[in-house]
Formats: sequence, C-alpha cells, structure tokens
Amino acid sequence: MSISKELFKGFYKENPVFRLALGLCPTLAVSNSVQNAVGMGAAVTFVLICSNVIVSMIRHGVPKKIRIPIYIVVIATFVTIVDLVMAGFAPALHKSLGIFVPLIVVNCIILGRAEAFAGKNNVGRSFIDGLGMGIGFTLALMALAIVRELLGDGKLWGIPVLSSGYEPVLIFILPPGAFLTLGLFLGFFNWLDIKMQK
Amino acid sequence: MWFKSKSFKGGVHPPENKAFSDNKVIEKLPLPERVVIPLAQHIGAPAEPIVSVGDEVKTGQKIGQSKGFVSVPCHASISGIVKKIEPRPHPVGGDVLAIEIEGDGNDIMSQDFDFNPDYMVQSVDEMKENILEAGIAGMGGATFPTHVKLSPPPDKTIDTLILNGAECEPFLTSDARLMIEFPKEIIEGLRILMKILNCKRGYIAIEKNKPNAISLFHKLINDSKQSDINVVGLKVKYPQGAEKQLIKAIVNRNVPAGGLPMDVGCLVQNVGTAKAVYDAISKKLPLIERVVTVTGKGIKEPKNVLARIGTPFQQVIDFCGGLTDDAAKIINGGPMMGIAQFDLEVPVIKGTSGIVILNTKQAILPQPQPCISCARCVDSCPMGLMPNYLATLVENQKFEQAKEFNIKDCIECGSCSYVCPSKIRHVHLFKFGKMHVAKMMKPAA
Amino acid sequence: MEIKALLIIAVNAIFIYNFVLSRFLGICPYIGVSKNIDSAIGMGFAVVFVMTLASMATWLIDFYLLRPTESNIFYILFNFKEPPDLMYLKTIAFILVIASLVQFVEMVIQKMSPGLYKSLGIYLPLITTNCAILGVTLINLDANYSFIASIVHGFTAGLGFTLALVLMAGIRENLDMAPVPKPLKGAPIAFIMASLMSIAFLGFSGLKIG
Amino acid sequence: MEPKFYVSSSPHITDNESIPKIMYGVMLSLIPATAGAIYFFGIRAGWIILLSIVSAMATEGILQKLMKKSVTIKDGSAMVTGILLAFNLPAEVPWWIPVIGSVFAIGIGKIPFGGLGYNPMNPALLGRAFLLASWPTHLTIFKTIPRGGTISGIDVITNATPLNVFKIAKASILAEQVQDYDVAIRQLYDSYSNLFVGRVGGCLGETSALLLLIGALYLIYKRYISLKVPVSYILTVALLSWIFGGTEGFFSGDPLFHVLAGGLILGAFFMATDMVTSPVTAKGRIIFGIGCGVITVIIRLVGGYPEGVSYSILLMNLTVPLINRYTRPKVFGEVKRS
Amino acid sequence: MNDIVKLGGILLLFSAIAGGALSVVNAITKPRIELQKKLVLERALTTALPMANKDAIVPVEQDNMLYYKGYKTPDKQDLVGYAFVASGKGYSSTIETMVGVDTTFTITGLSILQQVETPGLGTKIEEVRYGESTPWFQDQFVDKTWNGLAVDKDGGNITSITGATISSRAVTKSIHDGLKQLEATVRQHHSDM
Ligand SMILES: Cc1cc2nc3c(=O)[nH]c(=O)nc-3n(C[C@H](O)[C@H](O)[C@H](O)COP(=O)(O)O)c2cc1C
Ligand SMILES: Cc1cc2nc3c(=O)[nH]c(=O)nc-3n(C[C@H](O)[C@H](O)[C@H](O)COP(=O)(O)O)c2cc1C
Ligand SMILES: Cc1cc2nc3c(=O)[nH]c(=O)nc-3n(C[C@H](O)[C@H](O)[C@H](O)COP(=O)(O)O)c2cc1C
Ligand SMILES: Cc1cc2nc3c(=O)[nH]c(=O)nc-3n(C[C@H](O)[C@H](O)[C@H](O)CO)c2cc1C
Ligand code: SF4
Ligand code: SF4
Ligand code: SF4
Ligand code: SF4
Ligand code: FES
Repeated sequence: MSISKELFKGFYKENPVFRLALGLCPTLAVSNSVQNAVGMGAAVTFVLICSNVIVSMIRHGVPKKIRIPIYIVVIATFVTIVDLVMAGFAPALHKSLGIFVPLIVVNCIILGRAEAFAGKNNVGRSFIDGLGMGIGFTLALMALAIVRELLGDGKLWGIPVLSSGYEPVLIFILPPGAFLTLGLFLGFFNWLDIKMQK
Repeated sequence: MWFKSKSFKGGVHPPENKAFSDNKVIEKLPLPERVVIPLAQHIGAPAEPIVSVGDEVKTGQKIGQSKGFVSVPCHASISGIVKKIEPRPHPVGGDVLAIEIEGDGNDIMSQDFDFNPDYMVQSVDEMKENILEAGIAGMGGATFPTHVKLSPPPDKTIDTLILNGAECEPFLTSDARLMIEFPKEIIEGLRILMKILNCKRGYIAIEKNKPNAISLFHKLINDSKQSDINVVGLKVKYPQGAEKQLIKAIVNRNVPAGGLPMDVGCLVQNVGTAKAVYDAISKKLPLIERVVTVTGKGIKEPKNVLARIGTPFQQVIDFCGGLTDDAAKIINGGPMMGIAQFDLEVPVIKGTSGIVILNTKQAILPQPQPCISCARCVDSCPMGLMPNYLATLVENQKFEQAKEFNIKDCIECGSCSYVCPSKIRHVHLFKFGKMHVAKMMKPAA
Repeated sequence: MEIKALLIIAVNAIFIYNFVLSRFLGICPYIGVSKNIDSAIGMGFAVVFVMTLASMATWLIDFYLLRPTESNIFYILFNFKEPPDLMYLKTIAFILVIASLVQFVEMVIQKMSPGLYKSLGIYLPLITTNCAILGVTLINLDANYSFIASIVHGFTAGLGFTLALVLMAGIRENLDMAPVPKPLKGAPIAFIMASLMSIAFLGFSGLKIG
Repeated sequence: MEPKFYVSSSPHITDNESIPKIMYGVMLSLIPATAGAIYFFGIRAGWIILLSIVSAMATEGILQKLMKKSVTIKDGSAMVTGILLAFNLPAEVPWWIPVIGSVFAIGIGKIPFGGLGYNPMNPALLGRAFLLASWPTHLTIFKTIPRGGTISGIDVITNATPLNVFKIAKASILAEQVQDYDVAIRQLYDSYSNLFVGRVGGCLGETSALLLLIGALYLIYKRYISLKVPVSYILTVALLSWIFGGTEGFFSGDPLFHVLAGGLILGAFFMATDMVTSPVTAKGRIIFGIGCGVITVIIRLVGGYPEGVSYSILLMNLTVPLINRYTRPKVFGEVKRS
Repeated sequence: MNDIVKLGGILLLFSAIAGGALSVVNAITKPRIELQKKLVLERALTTALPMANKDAIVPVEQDNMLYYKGYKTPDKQDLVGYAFVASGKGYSSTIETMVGVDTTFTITGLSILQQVETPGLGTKIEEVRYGESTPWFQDQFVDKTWNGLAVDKDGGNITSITGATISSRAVTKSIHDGLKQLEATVRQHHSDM
C-alpha cells in the first residue's frame, strides 16, 4: 500500500468511529463543542503515533504472551504524559475533557492499532498509520461536534454564528443529542454505502 | 360460582349466523349418481382398497380395509360399479387416493342391517369391533378413529364421558338438528360408550343458544330417571366445543399441555359420533351418511341435509337451490376452522359437518397490517398463548423461540385472527411454524 | 448521615448520572452485547462484579501507594522526608490493577464455580479494556470517596450499567424483527434508541433525596 | 388448477375492528377535551392542535414517500400522535414548537423503527420530552389564564400551575409572595372543582378531568383500552401521594389533588394505554401501571420537575419487552417445568 | 516457573522504564500545574477585588469562616476589601463563587469557581454575550449589598436567567447568605479588637 493510501484510509474508508465503531465513548462525551473535539483529537493522535512507533520498535523483542500488558504500559505512559502536559499548559481544556483524558488508555482504537498494525509493521508505516487514524478520529469528532455545537448552542468554536434570534436546540449538547447525532451519522454513511454499491 | 355460565378463559363471540338453517328439518339428499370415497377420511393410516376397478359393490359393503390400529375402514355408500381408484381432490387438502363408484340407482344393501333390541348385551370387545368395522371416525371435525379413543391404555381410567353438542362454530346447525331429531339415539349412543369404558358419569354439553335441544334432553333424561347423565348448558362462546375447554368448563379439570383428555379421566365425543355408534351397535350399520349443514349468504336455500359419504359438493349444493351469483368461497366445515375449497368436485366426508358458502364481500379478507400490540389476541386465546409474539417469531423464522413460546399448544381455533384489528393471519403462520417445529424435533427424537 | 450519603451516591449512579446514558462510559458493550437479554444479564453481572472489586482495589492503591499522605506505605517504609506524591502514576497503576484483577477473577471463578464461569467467563476478557471500569475508579478518585463510598459507587454504577444494558437488550430483541429501514439497521438504530432512552432518563435529572 | 373460488387459511371471518377504526375512535374520544382546550385557552389552542396534527401527518407521509414505502397517514395513528402531542403543550408556545415536536415524534420516534406498531416508546411523549429538554422555557411557562379561573386554580396565587405551586411551596421559596403558604396549599387542596372542570392553567389537553373522563368512558365502552393500566396507575399515585405527599408526616397528603392535578388523567387513560407501547399481558399491564405511578410520584415529590407523568410513561415504555417476557400468560394446562 | 519469572521480569522492566520516564515528565510539569492552580485562584481574587494589589490578598480564618483581606499596596496597610467563596446547590451541582466586597460590604466583583450545570441553561451564569467582555449575569451583582439581593422571581433585584432560575437562585442566595455572614463575622471581629 502506498504511503498516501496508508494515511488516508483512516479518514474515510477505515474511519475508526464511523466505519470501525471504535472509541465511541470519548466520541460521544467530548463532541459537545468543537474545541473539545479538536483537543481530544490531538491528544489521541499524539498517543496513537507515539504508541504505534514504540510498539513497532519493540515488536520483535516482546514475548507474545505478555505483549498486551506491555502495550498497555506503553500506551498508559503516553496518556499520562498528555494528561500532565495538558494540565500544565491547557488547564481549561483539561478540565472540560475531564476523565476522558486518562481514559484514552482504554480507547480501543489505540490498543487496536497497536495489536492490528504496529505489532506487525515497521516504524515508518506505523507512524503513518497512527497519524492517519488519529486524523480520522479527529475528523469524526469534529463532524459530530460541529453539528452538536451549532444546533445545540448556536456557536462554533465558542463563537456565536447563528443570529441572536436562534433558539438553540439544547438537547444536542445534552447526552441524548450525542447518541442521536452519532446514530444519524452512522445511518447516513450506511446509506451512502448502499447508494455507492448500486 | 353459580351465577357464571360454565366456560373457560379467553374465547371470542363471532356472530352466530345460525338462523339460516336452525329451523330446517334434516332432509334426505336424493341418492347421488356417483360418489367419490377417499380412503383417508380420518387421522392415521389411510385404508387400503379391497375392490378393483369394474367390481360391483353394494351399499354398506366394505371397500377399504383399515391398515394398522389407528385407521378405519370405509364403505360403499351407494350400490354400483367401481369406476376408478385414483387420487382425487380431498376437502381437507391435496389429492388423496379415492374410490369412485358409479351408482346403479337401486341402493341395494349389502346385508339387512336389522335392529337388534338386545344390542346392549354384547361384550365390550364385540362392541369395539363393531365400531371399528362400521368405520367410525370422530364426526366433530377432527375425525380421530373412535375405536382408538375407546381403548385407553390400562393405566388410565376414564370416569367421565362428555358428549359434545356445543357446536360453537358460527353457521353450523347439523349437530343441533341431530340432537332435536334423534335425541334417544344419542342418549343410547352415550350409554354404549359409557358401558365400553365402564364409566360412571356422562354429560351432554350444549351451548345455551340451543334451548330446544337442552330442554328435550332434560325431559328425556328426567323421564327415564337416568341420574348418571347430566345435560349441561354452556356459555355461548367460541371455541366452547374444543375438548380441553369443554372439559375445563364442565368438570373443571385442566388437560395438561401436550396431554390428552384421558390424562384427566375424560373422554369427549361428538353427538354425531354417538349416533353413529348407536347405529353401528344396534344395527351393524356402517357410517355411510351424515348430516351436513349447507348454509351462508352464497346459497339460495340453506338446509340441513342427510348426505351419503362421497357425494360431490356440487350435488349437495344443487339440492339446496344452487349458488347465488356472488358466491365466492366454499368452506368444508365452519368459517372459523373449516377449509376453503378450490371447486365443487370434492366429496362430503365423515367429518363434513357443514358446507358454508360466503359471498364476495365476506370472502375477501383485508390485507394484514403490522401488529399494534393491542393484545386482543392474547386476551382471546383459549390456550393462553401470545399469538402476536408467536406470529412475529414465525414470520422471522425464529422457530426455536416459537417452540419455547408453546406454538405446539395452539389448537388453531382462529380466535386470534378473528379479533385481530390488524388482520394478521395467525393460524396460517402457525400451521407453517408447527411444521418447522416438528421437523426440528425429529432428529432429536 | 452516612447512610443517606451512600443512598445519594447510589441513586445518582443508577439513575441520574447513569454510566451509559449520561456519562458515556461503557458504550461498546452497551451496543455490542445488547442483542439478547440473557447475554446482557451475564455481561451486566460481570461488570457489577468487576467494578466493585476494582473500586475496592484502586482505592487501596490510591490511599496507600499514590497519595502524599502519612499513610503512604513508601513513606512509612523508606522514611522519606515527606510523603511522596505518586498521583501521576494513577492511570498506569489503575489499568494494570484492573487488568490483573480481571485475570485473577477469571482464574478464581474458573476454579471455584465452573457454572458461574460458564455464564460470566466469556464476558470477563471483554471487560479489561472497557472504559467503564477504569472510569469508575477515576471518578471515585476525583470525588474523593471514602472506602465504603467507593465500593457503593462501584457497585451501583455497575447496576446502572446493567439496567441500561438489559432494557436495551429487551428492546433490541424486538427491533431485530422490525422492518427498520436498511441504512439504520444495526448500530445506527441502536444509537437512536440510546438517544430516546437517555431522553427518558432525563426525567430523573434534578432528583433530590431528602 | 385455476381456483374458481377464493381460498385462504382459516378463519374465514374476522370481526370488523381495524386500525383506522380504533384510531378514529380515539380521536372521537378526544373531541370533548379538544373543545375544552379551545374554550378554556382560546382559539389559539385550536391552531396549535391543528398545526401539530398536520405536521405529524406530513412527516409520516413525506418520510414514507422518500423511503418508497406505502403511505399510511390515513390510518389515523399519526393524527392521534399529533393531537396528543399538542395536548401536552402550553397554549402560548410559538408556532414552531408543535411542528418540531411532531417532526421528532414521528421522524425519530416512530418511522426509523419501522413505523406503526414497531415504535418502542410513545411518540407523542417523546416529542414532548424532546421539546422540554430543548426549550425548557417554552414548555414550563404558563401564562394563558383559563376562562373562568386562574392558572393555579386559587386566588392567592396567580402565576403558577397547581403542581408548580405545590412544588415551590415545598421548597419554601415562595415565602416572599404569599404570606402563609400553608394557607395556599390548603386552598389548593380545596380547589377540586376547578381542577375537575378544568379552570386551571396547564397544557392544552390536560386540565379538564371531566372532559377527559367522558372520552375515556367511550374508549372503555368500545374496549379500545383496558382498564388495568389507568386504574393501577391512578390508584398507585393516589396511595403514594397520600402516604408521602403531605407536609405533616406520613399519611397527610391529599390523594385527590394529586390525581386531578397535572397530566395524570390524560396520561393514564390516553397515553399509558397506547397499545403499541404498553404490555400485552394482563399481569404486565398492572405492573406497568404501578411502575408509572411510582415514578410519577417520585418525580413530583423529589424530582427536578413539577410533573412526572410523561417521563414515567416513557421510562416504563422501556421496560415493556421485559415485562411481556416475564409475565407470559399461563399456557392452558401448563405443567410446572422441572 | 522460569518462564513466569522471565515474563514478569520483562514486564517489570517495561514498567520501570515507563515509571522513570513519567517521573521525569512529572518533574517538569509539576511546577507548571501548580502554577496554573495558583493562577486560577489569583485571577478569581483579582476579579473579585479589582482595587487590591494582587500580591496583597491574604487568607484569614475566623469563626469557622475562611475569607480574604485585600490591601491596596503590597505592605498590607490600607485595607480595601474582603473576598470569600459562596457556595450553593444549583440544578445539578454545587456552584462556588468568589465574591469581593469593599469595606462597606458592597460587591466589587465576582467570578464562578466551580459549577457543573446544564450546558446552555445553568452554564449561562458564566455566559459572556457576543460583543461584551464580561459575564452579564455576574455583572448585575456589582455595587449591590446583601440587602434585597434576590432573583426577580423572588421579588429581588437580580434578573434571573430564563429557564435556569434554579442556578440563578443558587448563586444569588449563596452570595446573599455568605455576605451577611461575612459582615457579621467581620464586625464582630472589629468590635472585639
Ligand atoms: C377450536 C375447536 C372447536 C371445537 N368445537 C367443537 C364443537 O363445537 N363440537 C364438537 O363436537 N367438537 C368440537 N371440536 C372438536 C373437539 O375438540 C373434539 O375433538 C371432539 O368433540 C371429539 O369428538 P369426536 O371424536 O366424536 O369428533 C372442536 C375442536 C377445536 C380445536
Ligand atoms: C400526559 C401528560 C404528561 C405530562 N408529563 C409531564 C412531565 O413528565 N413533566 C413535566 O414537567 N410536565 C408534564 N406534563 C405537563 C404538566 O402536566 C403540566 O402542564 C406542567 O408540568 C405544570 O403542571 P401543573 O399544571 O399541575 O402545575 C404532562 C402533561 C400531560 C398531559
Ligand atoms: C434537561 C434540563 C436541564 C436543566 N438544567 C437546568 C440548570 O442547569 N439550571 C437551572 O436552573 N434549570 C435547569 N433546568 C430547568 C428547571 O427544571 C426549571 O424548569 C427551571 O429552573 C425553572 O426556571 P424558570 O422559572 O426560569 O422557567 C433544566 C431543565 C431541563 C429539562
Ligand atoms: C388507546 C390509544 C392510546 C394512544 N395513545 C397514544 C399516545 O399516547 N401517543 C401516541 O403517539 N400515539 C398514541 N396512540 C396512537 C398510536 O398507537 C400511535 O400512533 C403509535 O404509538 C405509533 O406507532 C394511541 C392509540 C390508542 C388506540
Ligand atoms: S475499547 Fe473502549 S473506546 Fe474502544 S470500542 Fe471498546 S469501549 Fe469503546
Ligand atoms: S369447533 Fe367446530 S366442530 Fe367443534 S363444535 Fe364448534 S363448530 Fe363444531
Ligand atoms: S389459533 Fe392458536 S394461538 Fe390463536 S387463539 Fe387459537 S389457540 Fe390461541
Ligand atoms: S390482535 Fe393483532 S394487532 Fe392485536 S396484538 Fe394480536 S396480533 Fe397484534
Ligand atoms: S466502553 Fe468503550 S469506550 Fe467506553
């Protein structure tokens, strides 16, 4: 597979959220504003890239039996680094993402990529894979967040964009709105699929 | 509770529509020119032909021999010549091996069939043999061989015999007429059955919409002081005549799911069967004719007729003035459980209690809609099933779950489909579902 | 009053801040294991069990190993000048504890009760990387719950998860047989259903006991 | 062989109920309450109801057209959803509220699940809950004074509905407006006739117990609703509000007030009884009714809202598959399985 | 057995490396995180007491009440006001507000420290309208005293947020009660002196 294909597959064809249905909890939780979505996306992308690279580097030295615990240790390390750095340099974002920052550890996208890709490929490819998947995740989060923030708050990136007469549909930034938006997005992509196959 | 008519849980109240024919005295149908006698008019193994094409046969002559225990013989119902032995359309469906007899118009009896006043002194075994030889299969619709029902395994004792005169199907009046015109024969038939089973208690169960029959039996029984026989008036509700519901209503016993009446010491026989038993024991007369109600909006002159077994529907209908112009559906049996016929070639058989003819307006059933969970079917199912859920399961081919939800206990009474506002064809689905469930069970057994 | 505080924790965890419907934790099993009631119940109990144990274990780790207090074991053992602050290791420590706990529980159940293992066993491995488990321990930490409160919270959060899961499973068994438009079949309609379910659970918001 | 006659599986007759007949029957039963809404709240109430019906039907029709399915708007079910949604809205909501509510009720609550008969939750109530969460201010402010009465049904308080007065008084914040809220509560309890006739503020269709009961009687007579749900529901609310609803300890609450105030009568007879979303078994219906009652009282007494009827029904809708499953009727002659 | 030891060893090794790496990162970020925490408090205090010198605000504990005294100059001679944290139960959380008053107990500034209200409703207590730079809801409090401080629905002088009366009331009432208590405490203290 060419490098660009490797990179772009995560955007749509193998989009972790919309196509593989991975990492759904944080997707639902932090897509209530675009700022949160981008912050979370960046954090996950960073961890994905680093853990992919490290896992790929050590893949020959790790005994099969304990590879999962070791991957988890690697991932947890980078997650903690993100957590600490974010607390120090972007405290507002850190606060609004809450426990979903440490929860990146159990985000199945990351362990999934380590297991399915980085454990079997060289460092370069693993880096590209992590980057592509991370961007794909970020794009999905942003797509949801744009809809939710716009409808639910009348804003984008915290800036009011709809006229002041607009009465926001509050439910979109509440939990039901998260489920609904994701459900409709998934349905939309299925519909696209069915259309394209014809 | 005294203020409650005897009944069961569930059930429905379709319009009775019995006025078409309930006052019509049973008329003898003219001798048919031709009869078609299917070799399987009963549940169990079909009879084997013992005549060949070209043979001459007399009325009452055995032409089909029973094969195995659960099987009954069949007899020529007219005298004449055997024309054909080949599969023919059968009112219960499909083509079934049948013997066609072309009549000679003389109705020559194969023997005398004289009345024997001492018929009660026969031994029980003799009686059973005579019932078998007379070819009697239950006339209440299920056509189960009667001699089999009369031979319970030794570990079961039967203490209660119930004659089923409920006739809960709308339109039908054949049992009602039979009870009014032949009450003594029916009571005697009951006595014979009680003797065979050595059973202490007999009931004649009649829905309260037949007050004449009820009072007639009351009078006869009181006059002759037969205290071991009771006449019971039942609440008018479909399917009051189904045997488990009947037993529940009369002696308040619950036949276990998957079990038989004899498991609770009961036996149920149709009143027509009792009459046939009486004829078989007292005159050695085989079952060659029966009462058939011909009724509905699609027939010009509704009647109750006494028809020879094997008479084609066409001839019965012609006798009743023919079909009206808008006749559209011909049913062998009543409208709740009967079977719709493709044409009028099919013959009257031992289980043909009626021929109901519906007009176009009645015949076209509305398209099924999605179930709206109104629960009417659940409330009406006499077997305590959840027809709505079962139907969904069968539609989705979930036979395993359908089995778990007791599809096998469905008696196909049709109450659920009748009340369903969405017009779902439950019974159709259940017949299909049961087939699959039976297939599923086979390898395990 | 202690009992009342615990009751509030329980009601919050089950109804108001339901793990699935309000906190978005444990979504994967909620969507993945809710196609049939029996496996939903199995999964539910497995989660209740592991959440309770994990709450217990991580509280002890937090209190005796990570927190810079007088009861820190390193402080007691090694005579540090002041209690060491190891809170930054919480993520790594908790996830390892949970992973080993699940392994351990699996082994114990397998030995002690093969019947239970048969019904719960298949769900246990799925649980290790389930964010609801790590989530409950992190929430315990954030909320500064006492040992007892942590256990109650872990247990009731698991019950809340089970409630949502089993309700969903009941509905999806029927949905499976409904003419759902093709693009919505499967996950999409499950999420729409989750949305409606969480709308209904809004009814509990603002509930105040006492 | 070409059949000369119609053939089909038995039974060959059916009774003459049908989905449209039932739905139009429900509409008929809602006419008194609709007339009452227009009488008490003015002609605007009629517009809101009409708008809601039209948008519910349009949503159903358009979506079915788009999906190339047969259009079923004539069966009346969308109309019933529309009316009942409007009945759950205050009279002064802006015009787009009933429209969006209906679109959500049908477009999200019903059609995606397969349409009539497959929706797991009551669409009209989903519409209301969606609106309540999205624009709480529009749904919780009652300004239209009912003809011949006051919003609260009593004279000392003029700007809050009965349940709101009850709730706020309990939280003791109205103190600055009313000298003695014990007096207010007592007056509230004595305002039965206003509550019964409907001379109080509230949502369009909920205020008049009398007119609703007339309609309910018709539904009961036609056997379109089973009494098990409303009776167990209302009795549970009465019992629990009597035990826990008072200010002077247990058994000091006023059950009749709680039965007549708010949307209980409407909810119990017309919405909890929606066949699609309530249990099919006899035992199940009673459990369902009791469940609704318990949740309603919990929300009214300690919840975040003055009224809990719609949420309680929605929450119990979720349990229906489980209730049906665990309350299967006893099969005739069923022997205990070992 | 040997295998287990070996595997355990490898795992331990990895954990040790991870722990080591993290302690380095921790050491680097720790001061920064603590600084952030301090900054948050500092910012709240300067918003509450705009006239005080930011290095001259000191915590005081008296009669179980924690409050701050603010001075105009770093030498802490000229007292200009007090600050305290008011906390009240809102719709879905406890709302904490840092409130500053001058020596006549008239509010000089405030900021919300902590709240988890419903986004779009209760969170409007922090809303900054487009084109403005300060939260309008909080601005209403400036120059008011506890006397008559209540939301409009309760007959007071604070316009509540539509649809979020509960949150508005929580903020208002907690400030009202806190202020009253502060005044009492401070006056008591003064008379003691
Ligand atoms: C739904 C249903 C309704 C029935 N109704 C009658 C009835 O009204 N009269 C009757 O004789 N048999 C009726 N039967 C058949 C009886 O259950 C039973 O088979 C019959 O009475 C036995 O008598 P037989 O063997 O003499 O026919 C009904 C069966 C079913 C399943
Ligand atoms: C069937 C029905 C259900 C309702 N459910 C709720 C509810 O769950 N929550 C709510 O705040 N209002 C609900 N309402 C509206 C309230 O009954 C009522 O209009 C409002 O809350 C004020 O109550 P009050 O008029 O008794 O003071 C419902 C109305 C109806 C007709
Ligand atoms: C989902 C939801 C969330 C709510 N969140 C809040 C909130 O955070 N703060 C608040 O004061 N009211 C909140 N409310 C509204 C209250 O229930 C109540 O209606 C309101 O406080 C009354 O204010 P009003 O008198 O201005 O209408 C919420 C309502 C809903 C439906
Ligand atoms: C007695 C009865 C009550 C009903 N109640 C409701 C209701 O509360 N909400 C609703 O949307 N539809 C109601 N309907 C209409 C119909 O069942 C509804 O459109 C379906 O829920 C949609 O699938 C009712 C129908 C009947 C017969
Ligand atoms: S691992 Fe976690 S994030 Fe990934 S799908 Fe499972 S639960 Fe969701
Ligand atoms: S069920 Fe059928 S056979 Fe039995 S009595 Fe009724 S009509 Fe006759
Ligand atoms: S046909 Fe079967 S399921 Fe239907 S009512 Fe009769 S017994 Fe019940
Ligand atoms: S009667 Fe028909 S619509 Fe009603 S529940 Fe049964 S199957 Fe469904
Ligand atoms: S359970 Fe999967 S991310 Fe939460």
